[in-house]
Amino acid sequence: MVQTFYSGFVIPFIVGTSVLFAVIIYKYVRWMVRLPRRDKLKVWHGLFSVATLKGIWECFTECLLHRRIWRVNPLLGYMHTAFALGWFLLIVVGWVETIAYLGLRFVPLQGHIFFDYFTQDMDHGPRWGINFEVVMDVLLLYVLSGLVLAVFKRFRSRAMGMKRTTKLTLGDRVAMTSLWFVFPMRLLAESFPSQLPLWWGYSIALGVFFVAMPFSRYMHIFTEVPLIFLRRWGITSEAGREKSFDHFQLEACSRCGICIDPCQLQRDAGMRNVQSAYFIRDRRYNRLTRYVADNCLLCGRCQVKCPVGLELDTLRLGSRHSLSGTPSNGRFNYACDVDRSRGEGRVGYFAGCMTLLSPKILRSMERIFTAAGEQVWWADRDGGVCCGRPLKLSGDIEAARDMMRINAELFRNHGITTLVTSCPICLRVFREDYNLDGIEVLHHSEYFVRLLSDGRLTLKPGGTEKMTYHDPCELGRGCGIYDAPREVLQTVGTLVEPAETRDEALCCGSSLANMAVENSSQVAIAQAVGRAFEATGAGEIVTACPLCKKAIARGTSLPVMDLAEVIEQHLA
Amino acid sequence: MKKIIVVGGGPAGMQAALSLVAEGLKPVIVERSGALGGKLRDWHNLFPSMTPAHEVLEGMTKQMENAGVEVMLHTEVEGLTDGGVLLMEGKKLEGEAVIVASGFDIFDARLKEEYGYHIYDNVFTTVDVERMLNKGEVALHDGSAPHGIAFVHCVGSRDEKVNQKHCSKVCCITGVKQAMEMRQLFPDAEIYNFYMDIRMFGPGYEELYQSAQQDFGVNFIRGRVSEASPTIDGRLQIKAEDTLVGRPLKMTVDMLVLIVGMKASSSNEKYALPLSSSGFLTPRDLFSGAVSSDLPNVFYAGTATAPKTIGESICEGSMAAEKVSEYLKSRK
Amino acid sequence: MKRSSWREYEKEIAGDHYYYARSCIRQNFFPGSEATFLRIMRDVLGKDIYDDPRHTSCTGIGYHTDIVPLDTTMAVVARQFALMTEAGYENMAVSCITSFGLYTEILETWHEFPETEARARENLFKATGREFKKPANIAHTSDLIFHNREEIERQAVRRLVDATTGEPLKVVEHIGCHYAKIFPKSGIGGSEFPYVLAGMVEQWGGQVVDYPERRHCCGFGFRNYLVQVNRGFSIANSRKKLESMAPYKPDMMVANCPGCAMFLDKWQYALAEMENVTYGADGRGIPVLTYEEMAGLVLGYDPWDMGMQMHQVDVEPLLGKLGVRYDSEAKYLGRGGKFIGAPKPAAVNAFSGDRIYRIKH
Amino acid sequence: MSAIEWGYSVLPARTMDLDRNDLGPVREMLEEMPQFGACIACGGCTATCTAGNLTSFNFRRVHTLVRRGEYTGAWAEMNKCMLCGKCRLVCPRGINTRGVVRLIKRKLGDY
Repeated sequence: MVQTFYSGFVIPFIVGTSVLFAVIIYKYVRWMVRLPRRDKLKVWHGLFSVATLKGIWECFTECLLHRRIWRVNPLLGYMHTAFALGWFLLIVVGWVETIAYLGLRFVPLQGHIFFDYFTQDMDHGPRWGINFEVVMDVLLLYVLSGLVLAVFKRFRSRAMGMKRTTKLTLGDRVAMTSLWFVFPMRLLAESFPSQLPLWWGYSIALGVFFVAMPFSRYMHIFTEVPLIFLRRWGITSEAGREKSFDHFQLEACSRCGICIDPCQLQRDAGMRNVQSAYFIRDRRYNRLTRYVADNCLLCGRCQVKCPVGLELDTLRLGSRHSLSGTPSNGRFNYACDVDRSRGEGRVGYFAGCMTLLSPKILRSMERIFTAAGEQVWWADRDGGVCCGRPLKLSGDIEAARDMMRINAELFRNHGITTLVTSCPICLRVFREDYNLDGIEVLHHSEYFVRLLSDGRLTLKPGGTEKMTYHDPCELGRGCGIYDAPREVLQTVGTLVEPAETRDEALCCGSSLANMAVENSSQVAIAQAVGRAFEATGAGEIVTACPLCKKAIARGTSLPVMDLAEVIEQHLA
Repeated sequence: MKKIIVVGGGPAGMQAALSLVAEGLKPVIVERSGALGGKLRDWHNLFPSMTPAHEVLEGMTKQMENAGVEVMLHTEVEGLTDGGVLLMEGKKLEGEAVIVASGFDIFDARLKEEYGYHIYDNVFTTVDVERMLNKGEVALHDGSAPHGIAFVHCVGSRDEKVNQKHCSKVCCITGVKQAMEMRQLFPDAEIYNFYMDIRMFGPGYEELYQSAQQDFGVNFIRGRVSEASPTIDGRLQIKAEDTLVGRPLKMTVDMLVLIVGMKASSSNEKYALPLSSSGFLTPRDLFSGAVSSDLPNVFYAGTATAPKTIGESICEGSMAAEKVSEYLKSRK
Repeated sequence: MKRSSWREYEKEIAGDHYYYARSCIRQNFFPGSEATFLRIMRDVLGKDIYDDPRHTSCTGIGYHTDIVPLDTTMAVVARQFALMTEAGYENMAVSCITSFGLYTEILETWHEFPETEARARENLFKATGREFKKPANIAHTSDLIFHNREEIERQAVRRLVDATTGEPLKVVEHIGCHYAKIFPKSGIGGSEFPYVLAGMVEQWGGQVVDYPERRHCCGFGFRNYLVQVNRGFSIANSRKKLESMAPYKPDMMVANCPGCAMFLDKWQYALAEMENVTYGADGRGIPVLTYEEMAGLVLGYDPWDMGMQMHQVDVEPLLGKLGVRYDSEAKYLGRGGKFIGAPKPAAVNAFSGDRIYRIKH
Repeated sequence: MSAIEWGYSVLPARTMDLDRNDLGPVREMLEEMPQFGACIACGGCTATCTAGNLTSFNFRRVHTLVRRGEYTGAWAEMNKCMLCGKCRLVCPRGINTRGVVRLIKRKLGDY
């Protein structure tokens, strides 16, 4: 037997393995070939750089150890590590074992996998001072302990710290069921090596798993590896279009379901089929609907938690563009010569549509500018052209770019050097998409910090009144601005933080990014957000986004104020 | 003990009598027709809760029986006298006080000739529809199911052309209610409501309106229908202006339902008490004296003074009884 | 249709002794109709009716186009009344719908605002030295025919039926707007269901077509037609009516208004030329008759004597259907057998060439 | 056609004929988005509209026309919308107005 390494039962395994590698190679080659030239160049440049080394390390920490999952949920982390590291070690140690017992010679794949069958007649005593049997058994037990958790999670996800777990596709079910059988069958077969039916069982379980794997969520096991390297080499997805690289992201998603719990549409509005895992699943299997693509707040809460680090928001924007994007056709030409600006100054202030609907913020900004002695050019005091981000978020990126050009030209025409905005939606698009060389773009919170540190603004210290701060998605997770508003608030009052804050902060629920959500869901989310803030014991909620302000006010009886209003109240 | 005369045995009159009994007084209801209940007897389900009208009516009649209220049916009041009311054939009925709860008349839709009521077969009024609903036979004249139904609001309301300046108050919600009932009966029909304003003043009314729009797919077009004309295939062409877009509109429907308003009861004139321009009895004032007349011993309840819902009418019945009791005590 | 409501709008119509007020348009376009009216009134009904050459236009066209001021109009109308008074009559029989509406409107105005009547009397007296009595009764001449429809039926030689099948003819009746839309009580049947023409049609055996745009204006509307750029609006309204009646395949139209009869007839030619569309069962137009012509045919008058050769849409197919004998050679022969000239053939002429048009049904 | 110079032409009817208008697309829209039918025509959306501030774009009027099957020009009008979202913030019926804009554009691109 050792000579041929053949028995009838290995056929399912051989077939499975062949299919698996054929499909994977076909997919990867196809995706790589279709990468745009720019991305291919990045691959060549990155291949022999330190990025590759970092990628190798990341593969170890993430693909095997699953460090990020551990951080989110240790039980889940253990489960994944048990599977990944355990199985990996089983394979590695298995190869070593083969060499230890058979010497350095060619052994076909099935020889390694079904080693115990083919070497039944051999003495399995320790070699090189290592009791391989015990080591392998321990590793197998380690994997099985992960399996127990996996089965448990499938039926009792809550006990695993997951309120919801993903719904499975057919491919998933086949792969998962076969996977569940792989290790118990191995245990049985290795325990009773002479029992051929057990080996058949083990081989079939493996074969079925391998055939199903590239068509199931288990594709992530392999795909995460190229993804890590491609990402390290600087390749990203794009909001404005779907790319070949997207496939690596889509198939690297294990549908672990970690994105489901943070989703407020799920936990407050009862939506069960729009979360990133489902979006990616639907897009991967070409059954993405507009409803799913559109029904996302793009708050970024799931993206922060994603153990694979997928660009979930960008992928969704790409899909929106494919589903709903329309050519620009110069449709905003009517706005080209619109200039309703007022005043003169090196500092420009862009209120944005939402602030124009919030006159209190406008008035506060005006008084703060006056107090600081700032000469301000009001870009859109009497209405103007929208910043373009809402249109971009809807997938209409070409038309949005037209609007951006119109505004950028307006800014340049008036010779400003600083552009202040009180709207994080505008801020983000100014920073990410506008070409505003020579103009510094500031959120009003950053601008206030500067005024305070320059001594141009002095504030009366506040009373003992506690206030809490809401991180707007576009400002916090979107632009990374967490500290500026807090710094300002701490000078005038006592700041208390809600349970979920900073990069875990809740979304107000009225995000412009969600094109499909109904009013009742927006209110439900706002109420949940309201409750979270009320639990802090604060007397008022401060935010730094006009839209968040309006949205949260629908869900709480506490006063909701913009940062500018708070400052104005404390002007010395 | 002298009697308290309640003119009219509709919801307001019945409740007035019940409340009088509760006050320890002895009411007598004088009812023109042969049964109690007034127009409530014709109604099917009551807005906005869709409570069956007969439930409300049966509840009240049962209480009336238990309380043993004296009722004079087929008796018409001809006017007020010093100590009571004048009946038919010069008979008098004595009472210490009179509650006028004589209700309203339904606007005669034939007066809006242009809508073709009683001219074209498939023009109905909301009253007809209630009766059809009660019989369980809502259909076109030939018994078939309508595919297009249009409701016309304000027929005999807010219309100086027919001397009905007032708003009849309950028609908007009636139109909404019946449109929803039609939707349930004819799921595939197109249903349109032509309105001048939608006045959803009551609890749950606006919600019902929104539900009609959103969940029942009823179309609301702002504009008064100007006329209905027959088409060659026996349907009805209606014309209106869609005032929200400022363009005239025409369409054909199978069934035209005229949402008829409340006309002041023609009997109101018999009391020789002040009447409003639309002919309703004028209460002493519209606030604390809403159920009082200019005479100390005459009180009003229900739609004798203005269009009201059934709930409001019943409420006024109680209020009038309380005022009677106060009046009697003040005399002692 | 279950309709009896017209009875709620009946009006007082004087029995005899009328002062006849002619119509500007009819005198020019349907002169035979007014002659036929006088013939019926005098010969058939034996009434006394005075046809006064001295009376003028009522100014209705000028009034409704805002050219003639109200005071002038009132003075002119006052003069007609003065002529009537001088002639010893007090019942007015008005041939024109617009005049009828105008007289009614002015009498109503004088009733509501007596100072306007005083001013009119003063103006008339200053200008002409005349004085007048207000008419005791004003009727449109179609009212008079309606009033005597039973008598006419008694003397009729034929009914409004297809002579070969005996089926009633389908007749579209069209009432001038100023007949009852201004004061519903001034018209028989009111404004919604005027019965003045329908009554004649039904009495004489025809069947009235109740089509959706029955009440719609013919489109003439003085300012709409008289200003050239507005004529597109005028013709669009006529088309709306024609489109609406077409599916009923009417055999004829009958109108009681000078403008309506003219435009419903002549626009059919214009529509054929502009849009290549003709109406009527055979695509040769729907003949438009005045009620006098309709009555005259029932009474057996010669169509050419009644001026029916003046129509744009040829009446011969209708005459054939009714079984009227006529001399086709005599169509364009005037008094004394003199040829009066014939129009060029057009699409709406029954015997025109071979042009094919889309026929609307 | 005739060679006659009339100096005018038959004016097209301004009447919206609901019998002739193709109501299929609007029915589909209402099915997909029932809240589209909940408008009470307050005009708040149009009053606050960023695009309407710069052009004649009238969201309320255009979508009411669409409800009646008058689709001509609706797509082009809706293209003026910047999707800024102010209308949704003021809508008393809580209608996803931006969704309506996109729905009309998607369904009526052919008109």
